[in-house]
Amino acid sequence: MNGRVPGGYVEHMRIRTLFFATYRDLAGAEALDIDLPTGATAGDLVARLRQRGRLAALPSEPALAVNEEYAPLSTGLSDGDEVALLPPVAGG
Amino acid sequence: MNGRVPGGYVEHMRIRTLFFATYRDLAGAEALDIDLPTGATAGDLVARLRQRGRLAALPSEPALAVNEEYAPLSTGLSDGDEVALLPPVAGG
Amino acid sequence: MVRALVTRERIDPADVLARVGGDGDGAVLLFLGTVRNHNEGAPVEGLTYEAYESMAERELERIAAEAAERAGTERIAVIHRVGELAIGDISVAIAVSTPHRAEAFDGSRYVIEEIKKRLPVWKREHYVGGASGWVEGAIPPVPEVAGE
Amino acid sequence: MVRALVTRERIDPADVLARVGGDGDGAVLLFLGTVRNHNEGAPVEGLTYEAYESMAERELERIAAEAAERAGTERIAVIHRVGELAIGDISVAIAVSTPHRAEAFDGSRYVIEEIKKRLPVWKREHYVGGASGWVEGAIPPVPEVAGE
Repeated sequence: MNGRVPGGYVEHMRIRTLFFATYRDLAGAEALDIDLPTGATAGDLVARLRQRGRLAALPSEPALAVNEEYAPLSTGLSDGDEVALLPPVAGG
Repeated sequence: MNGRVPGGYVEHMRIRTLFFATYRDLAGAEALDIDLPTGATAGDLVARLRQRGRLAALPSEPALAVNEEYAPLSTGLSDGDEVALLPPVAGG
Repeated sequence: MVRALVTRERIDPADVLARVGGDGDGAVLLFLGTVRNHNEGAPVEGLTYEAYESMAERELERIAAEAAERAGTERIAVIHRVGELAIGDISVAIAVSTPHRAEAFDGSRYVIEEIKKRLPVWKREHYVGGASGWVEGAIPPVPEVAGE
Repeated sequence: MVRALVTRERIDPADVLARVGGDGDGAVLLFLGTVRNHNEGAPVEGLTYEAYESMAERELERIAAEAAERAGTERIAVIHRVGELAIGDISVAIAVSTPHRAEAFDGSRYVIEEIKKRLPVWKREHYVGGASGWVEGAIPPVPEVAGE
């Protein structure tokens, strides 16, 4: 059904999106709430973000975590999920 | 000249010989002073020791140190040298 | 008893060491990562570590659990500091104890290598003179399938 | 600053750690060998370490110097205890600090492996029940030519 409900409306879900380090610099924010149609994947979220100003500089396949765990771009999202965009890491 | 001096006497040197762990058990002593003819090697010392009672159980080629440094059996000894017979080690 | 922590406080090595060890263990290894006064030739005055803190702590737990399984021990403690650090400060401490030494070295090394690859932490260097910049990092390996 | 010591006193890990480190170092590794309560299946209640003490200290210095050269650091401290040790006591402590972690792991591992191969130290295990016995050791590599 992919977000389309019987009445013809598109069902949406809200994704809490977090940015760190260089990606935060691009987003100009630590977090944004992004609305996506039901059924969207993490990859769809990235594509949407890359339409926003300086976030065009995001890689097309950045590392990311869904609900605090590394996840592939194919991961299906649910309303209320927290997705973090993760630049190359430098801990230790 | 190998220990033999003009008058026909054999010149000797005195070697301080140390025993540790299982070798001390064989020697029944921590240290023995062994007299050897001038020119003798560490190997000669070992051969002499193996003629003494339970020290017959010494390996024919034990690890040893001459003056606190590992040395081969071919090492020539000098009067006053300290030779330590070293069983397999178990430090750490 | 595998312990993993992200903290803003100074790390005390004695405290981390005290979390491991046991009567059956013959080897204890403590690794400390410390802030160097230079990086790739540039003099450094201090670092800011930023983390996705909630995930970092979970990821540290996952790494420690993997190392524990490899090393055959439950006695692993790892702590990573975030915030402002000065030269010489400890950024990460890893303690491992095992019956035999090979497993302690292997487990310790595994934890620090995985931290460098995977821990969602970023590092901003403050150079002598006032400039600063994000340290180029490692691209974390992302699973092919969610939840792997 | 390479330090090597044979001691009859308890080893304090903090004291050994304090002998290494520096503003240019990003990695510090502390290895502790501790007395296990069992060996090859037999319950152990204590150990006696015997050493050819004067040579052991010189050999420890040689090992530390070799490790320092391999690891490209002067900051290595190693201390080995002798005498009567109880379960959990530290028998050997090795601290190494280096700019980068690989060298610290390599240097530390080199020191403990060489100690096991070469240090003129012997170990008598005291078993639960009263028996005791010398631990089977490693035959040290002897140079082909004196002074090598």
